[in-house]
Amino acid sequence: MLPEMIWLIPFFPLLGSVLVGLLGRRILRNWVTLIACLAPSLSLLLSLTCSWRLLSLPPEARRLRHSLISWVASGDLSVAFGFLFDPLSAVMTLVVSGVGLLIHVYSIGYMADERDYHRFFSLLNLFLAEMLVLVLADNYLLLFLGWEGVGLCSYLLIAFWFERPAAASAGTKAFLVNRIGDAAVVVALIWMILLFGSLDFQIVLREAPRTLSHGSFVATLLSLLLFAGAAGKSAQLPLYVWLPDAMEGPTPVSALIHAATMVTAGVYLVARSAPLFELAPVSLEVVAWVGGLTALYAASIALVQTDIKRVIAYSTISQLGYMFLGLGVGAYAAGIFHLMTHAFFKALLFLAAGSVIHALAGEQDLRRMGGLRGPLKITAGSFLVGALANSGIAPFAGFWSKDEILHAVYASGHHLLWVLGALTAAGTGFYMFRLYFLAFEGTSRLSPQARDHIHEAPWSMRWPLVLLALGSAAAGFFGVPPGSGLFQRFLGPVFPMTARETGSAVHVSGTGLAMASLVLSLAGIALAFRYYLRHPERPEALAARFPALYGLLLRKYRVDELYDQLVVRPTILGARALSGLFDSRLIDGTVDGIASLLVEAGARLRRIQTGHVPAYVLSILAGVVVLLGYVLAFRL
Amino acid sequence: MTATVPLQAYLILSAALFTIGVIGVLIRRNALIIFMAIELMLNAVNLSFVAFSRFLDSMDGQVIVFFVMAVAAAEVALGLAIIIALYRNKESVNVDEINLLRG
Amino acid sequence: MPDLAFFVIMAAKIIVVFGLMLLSVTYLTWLERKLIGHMQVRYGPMRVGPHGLLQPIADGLKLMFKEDIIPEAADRKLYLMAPALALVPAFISFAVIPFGNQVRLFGRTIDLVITDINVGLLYLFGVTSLGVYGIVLGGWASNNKYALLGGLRSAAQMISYELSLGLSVVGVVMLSGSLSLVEIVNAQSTVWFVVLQPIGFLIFLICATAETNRAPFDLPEAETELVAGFHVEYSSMKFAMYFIAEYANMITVAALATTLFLGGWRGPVLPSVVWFLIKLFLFIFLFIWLRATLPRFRYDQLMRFGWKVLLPAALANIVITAGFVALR
Amino acid sequence: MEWVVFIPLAAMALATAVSVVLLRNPIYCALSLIGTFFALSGLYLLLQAQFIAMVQVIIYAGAIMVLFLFVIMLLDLGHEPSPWPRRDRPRLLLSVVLVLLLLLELTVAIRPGISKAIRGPYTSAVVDAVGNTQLVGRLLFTDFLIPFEITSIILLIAIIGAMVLARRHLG
Repeated sequence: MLPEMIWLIPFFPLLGSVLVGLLGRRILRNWVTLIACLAPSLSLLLSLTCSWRLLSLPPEARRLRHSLISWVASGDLSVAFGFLFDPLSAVMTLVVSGVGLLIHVYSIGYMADERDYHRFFSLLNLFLAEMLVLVLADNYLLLFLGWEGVGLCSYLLIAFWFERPAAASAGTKAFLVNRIGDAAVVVALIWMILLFGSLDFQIVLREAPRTLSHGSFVATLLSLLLFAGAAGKSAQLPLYVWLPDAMEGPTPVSALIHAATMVTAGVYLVARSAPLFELAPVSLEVVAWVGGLTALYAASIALVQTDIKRVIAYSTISQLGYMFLGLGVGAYAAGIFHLMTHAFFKALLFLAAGSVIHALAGEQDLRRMGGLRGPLKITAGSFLVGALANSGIAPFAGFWSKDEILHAVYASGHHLLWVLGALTAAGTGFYMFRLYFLAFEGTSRLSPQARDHIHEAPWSMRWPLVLLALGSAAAGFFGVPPGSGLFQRFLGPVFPMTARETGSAVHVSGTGLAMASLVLSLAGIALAFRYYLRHPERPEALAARFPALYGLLLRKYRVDELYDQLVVRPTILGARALSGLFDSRLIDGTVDGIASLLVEAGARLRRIQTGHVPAYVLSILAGVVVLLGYVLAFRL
Repeated sequence: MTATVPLQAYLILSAALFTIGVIGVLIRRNALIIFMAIELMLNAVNLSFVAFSRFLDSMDGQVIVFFVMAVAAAEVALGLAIIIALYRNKESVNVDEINLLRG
Repeated sequence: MPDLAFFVIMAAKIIVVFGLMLLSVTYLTWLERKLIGHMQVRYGPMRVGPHGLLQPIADGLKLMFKEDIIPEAADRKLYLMAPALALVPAFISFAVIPFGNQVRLFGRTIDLVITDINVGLLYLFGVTSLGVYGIVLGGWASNNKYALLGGLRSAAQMISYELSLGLSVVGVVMLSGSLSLVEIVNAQSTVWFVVLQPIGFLIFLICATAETNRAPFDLPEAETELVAGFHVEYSSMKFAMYFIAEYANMITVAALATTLFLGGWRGPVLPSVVWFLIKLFLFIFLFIWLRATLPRFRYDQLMRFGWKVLLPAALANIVITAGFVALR
Repeated sequence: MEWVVFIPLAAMALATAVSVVLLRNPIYCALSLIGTFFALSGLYLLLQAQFIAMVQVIIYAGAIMVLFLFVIMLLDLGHEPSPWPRRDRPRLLLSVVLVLLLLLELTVAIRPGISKAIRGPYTSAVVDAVGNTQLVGRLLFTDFLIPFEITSIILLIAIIGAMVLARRHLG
């Protein structure tokens, strides 16, 4: 009975989206709220039930599958609307629907004054539906449907305030940059059809080791194509540029889509395709290095940003880098574990930041905050929990998952990558607490109107904060003891056992490594404490001393400008050239020529058109007589 | 019961009726009568259809005649409406006087 | 090859039915006058014969000897043809209605129907739809504006109500699976279609009243506005022919209603023909009753009722019936 | 035996058809056309197409021609048309020539090649057993379902179109 109901998990939000979207203008706002929040509640309830059923099965048999209807049937290829509920999907589904529900509730308060309230909730529900399709699909095509769906929703929600040019262009940017990765995924899917004749996870992942030899070129290219898509969706180097701009969207959107769920879709895709990546050591190496470099790179930009949401956005990119780092060294369960804990604390950080912005009537600049702990106690407290979790301070959630990744990196022999990760950890501690101190501690630098406006958030925004704070504090214990915790045992059967993973834990002591990264994080925090609470004048002095470096970081390594010069401008110039010469001269000229020819011919031929019906009849008859005569004389 | 009247008899009758209809369309100038002559032509064709249907042991001809009748009904409804509209404007249904569509 | 006896029997049936119909038409006028008289608390014809029983014969004689007037400006040929055009369909339509069960006479089985053709119902609709020509041409040929208006009204009315009439019996055809009236009667051996098709029956009854130009749908001959409608110029026997046609149509329609909805000649104990006549009389009584009771429709009401009430109702009836037939 | 029925009907059809073309009064033309339709209906009966025969009467005689009469009476078109103007005589001549050619071609086209044609499954025995109406109906709702539905749409469009066209434009 239960497997047949899996499709309902994404269906409820879809229904909610359609109802809210179509009826939103006609029904009361309370009804919109009720429908929009009921949908994720039902999904969460249903996914909890399914997970419960999963736990009652023996570990090897933990798969619920159900094909709803056939979708594509073309020749030998057949793709169904098929859903798969295994431990990996379970984790993803629970995170998506759980965090999703909290953020829906949060949005009630946050979007209360919004004119297009129903549009927002309709899109949010639609996003949830697409995301759930993505994680519940049992084949690559359906996954890709969800993949594109969340991309669309992301675009629509970033550009939610489309009257603002910045929001509109940020949405477009996200859409276009994602397109690059998506194109790679499409190529990968077509190749899969050619190679395996199917897109079903089970078939593809079972056939891949048989068809492709270990380390073969095809396996490497195929997995790299998939990773290109993942890098686009999950904002990794070099396709990360859209995510900071995506902060133009409403803050709940940033929390849900651009921190907790959608951006982790790439991680999910790689984890889901783990058997394929296992065939390609080179690809895994690429994944690990891209992840590691992104982690450090984004963390370094986050050090100097002044927009509260942007700091968190770069932090997200950095943490996603950790996840890929974990996946790249074969620690899939650790990567997913970090995905889950990150969903909690990053959603929490965004929501808390949103609460600040809400309280200050839209103020986002850290330089005009400070001392907010007094008026915003709950926000400050929950933000502190999130910051500690993000910085990887024991015993908060981030510590356990990040430590496990770093441990796996070291154990797999990538010592240089470990150094990158550890440096990132220090940087993370610094920028998180720089943020915390600048916003909540110290002296108030508020503008007068923000000072007048300041108030703690309504209950609908406070409760999600508190619940997420609890999650951020405690979620890590699912992974204790490291390597063999509840979480790892639950996820274990999904992933292929790798030689590195099994052999490594034996001869490296985890405790020493954990201590090392913990100390680095604490050092970062201490530095932040020193610079931003004790000696607030120091950072500026430092910036003045190294203007080049500071400028580079503040301008985000000038990558946007670089892309603009390298890609955008040549494209626009080329298009302009084509439109000017080729289109307007050649094509338009041809078309105009044909048109004027017709006009000329029409002017001459119109004299035949007498408007006299009997004459027409006579000519028709003449035609009939001639044609019939021809047929009779020559064809019979 | 074998048909003692051969198919050719029906076809010749059909051809004759059709030709009469064509003559009507050509020599009459009252739009209504032209219209009637067109109906006559349609009926002539129907007769061939039914005759073929009978002699080829197939039902398709009769089905098509049914469609022809349905479409003819639609055509008459529209045609008469047009003629009425025309009469309102021109006070005449003489096709020689109607040439609004002259190029 | 049909033998001689076939022709004899056929001729006998036609003569008997035709004769009976003429007779009933004659006495229907008497019946109507008497019934309406009594409904209006008066006696009706009483002078000619006991209870006026010979009145129809007197009327007939009078009509026969009246002066036959043809208006100067009338289209003579059509003026003469029109009453016949009205009369013929009224009589030939009875040919397919089964008026009794099979009987054995002179060692032969005889069907009490003039002819049972497999498209009987279509035949009936075809023939009744021709009745309108007599009226419309009569109205036009008289070259009289009242007559013309009556004729045009009649044409519009009959075309409008014919649609609903035809659609109302589709349910019956679906249930019986045949267009043959004999088959339709046979299909009602267990339950009459009036039970299964109450909406269809109601629509049929209303449309039948309208098709026969009887009150409250007698607009083509509305005395108060059109003097007498399409037959205002007619006199003598030609007038009588219109009159006969109207009553013959009434009988046909009543017989059709009996056949389609009340199980035709079916009934216990009494002979089948008697049952048929009883049911027939029931409907005729109903028609007369309606005339005595209901006021006339206005023209726009008539059209609106036909197109906006009856037609959708008939369509809905078809849909519902089709649903039941499909589910059965 | 069949000739006895065929010849009068064919003669009637031809005679009435000729009157449609030649009679001057539109009312008489319409009545002649009704006569043609009846003759054709009789021929359809002779061809064992009872359903079509009856539908012919109902649709053409019962509905279409009533509409024609209605319009003729409404527009009062009972008067004589003017004779052909002299300048149109060449057209008339051309018409006659073309029509004669057409008739010639049509008669040439009729050849005794029917025995070679593919025959369908509906022999008169089958038609008698199942019933003409049932067979037509079955085909309408199976092989010809889409044309059937399209026909109904055409009729709907015609109804709407006729109403729009014939409505008197007020103001």
